[in-house]
Amino acid sequence: MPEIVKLNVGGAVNAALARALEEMPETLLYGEDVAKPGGVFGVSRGLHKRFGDRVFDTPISETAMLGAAVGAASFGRRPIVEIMWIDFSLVAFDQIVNQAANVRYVSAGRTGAPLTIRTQQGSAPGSCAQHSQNLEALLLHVPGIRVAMPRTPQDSYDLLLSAVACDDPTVVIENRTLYAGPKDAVEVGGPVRPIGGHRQLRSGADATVVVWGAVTTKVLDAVDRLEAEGTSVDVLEMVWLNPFDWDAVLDSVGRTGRLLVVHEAARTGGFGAEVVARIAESGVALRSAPRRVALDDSRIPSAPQLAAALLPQTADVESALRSLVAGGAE
Amino acid sequence: MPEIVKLNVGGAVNAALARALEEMPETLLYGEDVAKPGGVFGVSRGLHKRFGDRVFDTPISETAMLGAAVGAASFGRRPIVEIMWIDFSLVAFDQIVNQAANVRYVSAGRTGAPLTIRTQQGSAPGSCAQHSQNLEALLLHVPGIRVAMPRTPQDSYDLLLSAVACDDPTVVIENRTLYAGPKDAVEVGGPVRPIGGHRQLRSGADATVVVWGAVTTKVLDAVDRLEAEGTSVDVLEMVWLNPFDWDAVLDSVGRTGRLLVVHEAARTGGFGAEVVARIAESGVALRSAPRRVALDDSRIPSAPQLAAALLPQTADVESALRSLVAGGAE
Amino acid sequence: MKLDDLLAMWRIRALEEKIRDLRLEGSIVGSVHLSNGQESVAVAACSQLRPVDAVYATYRGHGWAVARGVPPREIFAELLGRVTGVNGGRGGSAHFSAPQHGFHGENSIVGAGAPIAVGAALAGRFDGSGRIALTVFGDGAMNQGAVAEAMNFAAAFSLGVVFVCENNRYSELTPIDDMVAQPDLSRRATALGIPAVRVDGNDLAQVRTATRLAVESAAAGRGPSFVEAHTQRIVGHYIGDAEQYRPAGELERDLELEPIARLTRELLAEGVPTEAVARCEERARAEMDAAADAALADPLTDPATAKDHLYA
Amino acid sequence: MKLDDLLAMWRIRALEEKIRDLRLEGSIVGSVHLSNGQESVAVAACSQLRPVDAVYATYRGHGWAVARGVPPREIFAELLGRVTGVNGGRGGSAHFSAPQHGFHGENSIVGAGAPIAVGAALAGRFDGSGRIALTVFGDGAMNQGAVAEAMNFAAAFSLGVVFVCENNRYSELTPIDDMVAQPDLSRRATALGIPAVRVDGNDLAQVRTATRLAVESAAAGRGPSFVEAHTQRIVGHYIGDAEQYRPAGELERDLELEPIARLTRELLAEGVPTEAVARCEERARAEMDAAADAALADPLTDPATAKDHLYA
Ligand SMILES: Cc1ncc(C[n+]2csc(CCOP(=O)(O)OP(=O)(O)O)c2C)c(N)n1
Ligand SMILES: Cc1ncc(C[n+]2csc(CCOP(=O)(O)OP(=O)(O)O)c2C)c(N)n1
Ligand SMILES: [Mg+2]
Ligand SMILES: [Mg+2]
Repeated sequence: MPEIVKLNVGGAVNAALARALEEMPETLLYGEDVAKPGGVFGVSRGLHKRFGDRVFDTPISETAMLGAAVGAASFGRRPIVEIMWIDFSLVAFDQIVNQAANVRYVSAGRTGAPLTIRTQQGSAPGSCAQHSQNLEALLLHVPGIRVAMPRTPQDSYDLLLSAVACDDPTVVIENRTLYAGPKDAVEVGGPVRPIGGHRQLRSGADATVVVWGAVTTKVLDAVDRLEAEGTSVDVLEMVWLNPFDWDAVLDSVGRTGRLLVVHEAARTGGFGAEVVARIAESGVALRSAPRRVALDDSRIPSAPQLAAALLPQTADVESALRSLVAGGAE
Repeated sequence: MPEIVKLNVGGAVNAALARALEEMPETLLYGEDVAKPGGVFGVSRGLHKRFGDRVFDTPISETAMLGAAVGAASFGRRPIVEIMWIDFSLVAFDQIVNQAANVRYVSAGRTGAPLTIRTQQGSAPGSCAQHSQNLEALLLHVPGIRVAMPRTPQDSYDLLLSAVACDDPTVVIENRTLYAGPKDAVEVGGPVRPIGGHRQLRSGADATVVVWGAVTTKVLDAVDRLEAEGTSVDVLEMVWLNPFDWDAVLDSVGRTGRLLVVHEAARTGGFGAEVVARIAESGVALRSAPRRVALDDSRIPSAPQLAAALLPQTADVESALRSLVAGGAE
Repeated sequence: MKLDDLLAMWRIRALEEKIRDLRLEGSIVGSVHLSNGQESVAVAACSQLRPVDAVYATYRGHGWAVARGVPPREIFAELLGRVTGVNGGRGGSAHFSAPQHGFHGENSIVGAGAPIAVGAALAGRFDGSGRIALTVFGDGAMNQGAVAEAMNFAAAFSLGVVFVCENNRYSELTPIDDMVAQPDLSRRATALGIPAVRVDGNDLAQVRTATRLAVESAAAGRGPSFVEAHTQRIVGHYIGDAEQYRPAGELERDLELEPIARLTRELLAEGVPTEAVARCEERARAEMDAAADAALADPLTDPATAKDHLYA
Repeated sequence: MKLDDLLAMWRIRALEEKIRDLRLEGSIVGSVHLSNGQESVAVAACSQLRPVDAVYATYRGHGWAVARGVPPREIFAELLGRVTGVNGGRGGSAHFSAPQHGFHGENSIVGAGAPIAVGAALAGRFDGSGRIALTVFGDGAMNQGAVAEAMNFAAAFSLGVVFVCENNRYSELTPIDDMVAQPDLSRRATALGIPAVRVDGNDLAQVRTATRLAVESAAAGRGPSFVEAHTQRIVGHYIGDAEQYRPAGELERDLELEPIARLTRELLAEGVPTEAVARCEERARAEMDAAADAALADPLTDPATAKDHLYA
């Protein structure tokens, strides 16, 4: 039976992992430092004690970790693998793109790879260029891979469970700056929802903002400033990027006639381009040209003042919204 | 002094490699089977005999191959590394994204990684899912990496030399189905051009087609059919994807008011989305909604009749162009 | 018994040669990698596996599929893009699988099958099946990081994996000895704490014994083993390979060493009647001709199904 | 001489402790990995290198940078995001480089520096510089495929690379012995045909000798060598590490073993005056305080430059 508990994002992930391990005996949880140490972010604390061998630490061998997940999954296990930083997945990208993504399709459905990759991404003050990237767009160009990006404690709990229950290889991209955030009331123990959908965070008539990831809070700050001035904005947080809730975006833009997409990943080739492209292709009437706010195509410097100059800030979102709304205001 | 010789694509690549090795003593050429065997596609034939140790075969160790290129390049060598299939780059993607792309930026310009990766991609009848992908979009989302995609013998010669001369890490993506194609007159020995630019293959007023890669020939077939009916189309082949000639595309669409982007890579998250997005953001007046023709998001099956059903065909381009031109025809 | 071995090897050889013919005549398209000359390793190793066990091979995996019991007709059909193919033509020559026969797939990324096999063994530890996994790869694959990672991973957790390295002296067109400083590849396994042996891959008995011990120790929970089987491919790396890399006389020597010639000599020396020996080849070829004809008569997979099964 | 060693090690220790203070007070932000307890390896190994040689380290590379002669002020400035930092703050604690000092960079991807070092040696073969490359990584990095590939690549082509494995018994928070079946990591190098030794990393002389021989053989064109240096980190993996993974009494033992305590004991036992010994620490701390103060007084790098140098 569902109950409400106070959890921060880290706690919510921990609760979801515990529930998956409890309710699905076929789950396995492993990764570097996840078991005895409980994870470098403490997110899997206590799970090795509680679930024993099904939760284990691994060598620093991402290719072996992910390959083992593909093999175990095709034999009915449900591996949940932690890749500590999404940047590290690049040493093992073959196992995601050439292996996991192909199992079901190439075998014509005779077998599959129901594995879950838990990872986290994004910039944080002082992180170096090899620990700061937002790489969801790479995965979203790989047919066969599901991608979720939770932000709140509730979504961190719900989406992870949906991912584990999903029969496709699914990457859940968290954000390390959120793990230790404020606790919030989280409904745990409720029904595990199917994958997909979005979050309507604000409702408005003047513009649509499509956003995902930690930068969403900056978007809300900017939107609230405009609200105060009487500009009302539809804010859609796309917690699932594959499947992507295209209908919701089309419907919203159809109503507002204005689109801004915001993500922390690099602008060029980012998934924001796909969102803008689909809207343009849909032929929906726009009151002003769509816009994107994203990382100003660059590597990410470690010094906070340098990174801040490149990453999307509240002020960038605010001014983009202002020009967007000014456009076609007549 | 420039001269004209008859070469197919494979011969043109071979000539460019020979010239680079001849004129730039700092170049190295290596990869699996490239030296003594002359390459699995015969493209580097004769170069080991002629240039000795600077051309060598390597173990099947893409990570070591690319890492070695990063290190050698930062010490003034100009490594030209062959990654036999772009699909294989995924076992070593870290060395491209986290290593090569960061050298110059993170060192604040004190050092760089002037290396060239020669690879080839695309579907060919019977190729399996792990040997058929078009992955340029992954590289185009990585700030710091240059990307070229030659198709004709002349461009295969010119772009490779421009890439080797370029001081940024550059990936030249060829296509194995073109190596043994018909010979054509190629100007060799001419000045090495800077990177960038596009090819205007057709000029017209009714629509703009932006395309890259081997599928360009299908686009030309489709366009020629429409030309016969009096529809004139601007065809821009983007032989350089980074840097991308945005001005040329904006200028053309500004004149035609209609845009079709065609690539063999998967539609969702493909670089076609970036092209459509930039046009939409530019606010240029469009007579009908932009369109894309691309791989119908899927893995690639080996059986030719199955792959053909998913990959962009001449007929797909033709019908897309017809609806594009019909749209806003009034 | 020995005649059964000969028949089993001829089945693979006949399948491969039929595939070559179909490829050369254009019925099969794309790149095809044959295992001619290496049949003994697949036959002997698979003879030691149980149905529950999982085999992971490479693009050079047709013989391993046959040795696992995948019906030849379904293999031909796969390469011919027929609906009766094990994957309806989606895998093709280099990437097909038939899990229902314990053949968990070829892999066209060098080394990538090894970590996946480790996962099959990992599952076996938890699902009570007693499954162990066998993964076969070539000499060149030993230089791919994935194989090193997979071997250590299996060793660290004593997972039931049998690593079989078919050392046919070449990685595509390049001699393995030019790509390593220590030609004894089995030492890499030993260094990771994995019991390793080097055997004459042309000797069915040696491969059987090595595999049996490896399977026993895996099944007993004692962890992985490594078998380096020295063999030779007596055809090109792929159909169309000009094989210019072969030193003069090598192929001739290899044709003496290869397991079918070798076993044939043995049997005749032991006084087995020529007809009995010859019948193995005839029977195998007849079977494969029939299987290929049946596959050719099967319908092509309907393109309308090309998008199915991308997601669950 | 021994006093010089003590001073050299104290310089690293004092730098690291100053960095820790700056991190704890918030002047430095982000994740920081200190090398306290491992100073002897960097000091002894770098003492055998020539200016032309190239060092590739990891995120735990501050000490190697100091040992290579990178000015401490430029290191502090780097971690503080100052314009005077070796990379103007772009690299930060875990990813800075100073090629002009033969320090070709830290790397924050485990194992990724090894193949790059191989490339530096490859360049050395062609540019007539006689350069050899030294790459240092941890015990845990031995399980990353990149390191296995790099070692074989260097061995196959006898490239002048010195592979130094700082075995500090832990990979982040996990004991290496739990992640391997064969705890002698040097065997992996031997298996690839690379001469390998295991030394007491706390013994400067042992590390010096091993490195000298490795550098000589690399410079002589005899190819790579491998040195496994047993050491210990006497602080957390990163600043903030609760270190719950340490068995009781381990840290106390390590504090006895660590090279500064050890050399201090030796010197005093040899009758070197306490003041002379103490002066090494005082002098090092004074230098680092001054360097840090200077760096703190330097201007922050101008955000307007944040986009520079993405491309040539
Ligand atoms: C990661 C990767 N790199 C390169 C290739 C291209 N390739 C296919 S087979 C092969 C040679 C493999 O040699 P070996 O492992 O000895 O197997 P064999 O072909 O001899 O059976 C290569 C380099 C690939 N498929 N995957
Ligand atoms: C490819 C990759 N995987 C994981 C990590 C996260 N990580 C950073 S340090 C580290 C432990 C490395 O241990 P070791 O090699 O022994 O070096 P040490 O930290 O002990 O010096 C890990 C797992 C990483 N940076 N890169
Ligand atoms: Mg081989
Ligand atoms: Mg360590």
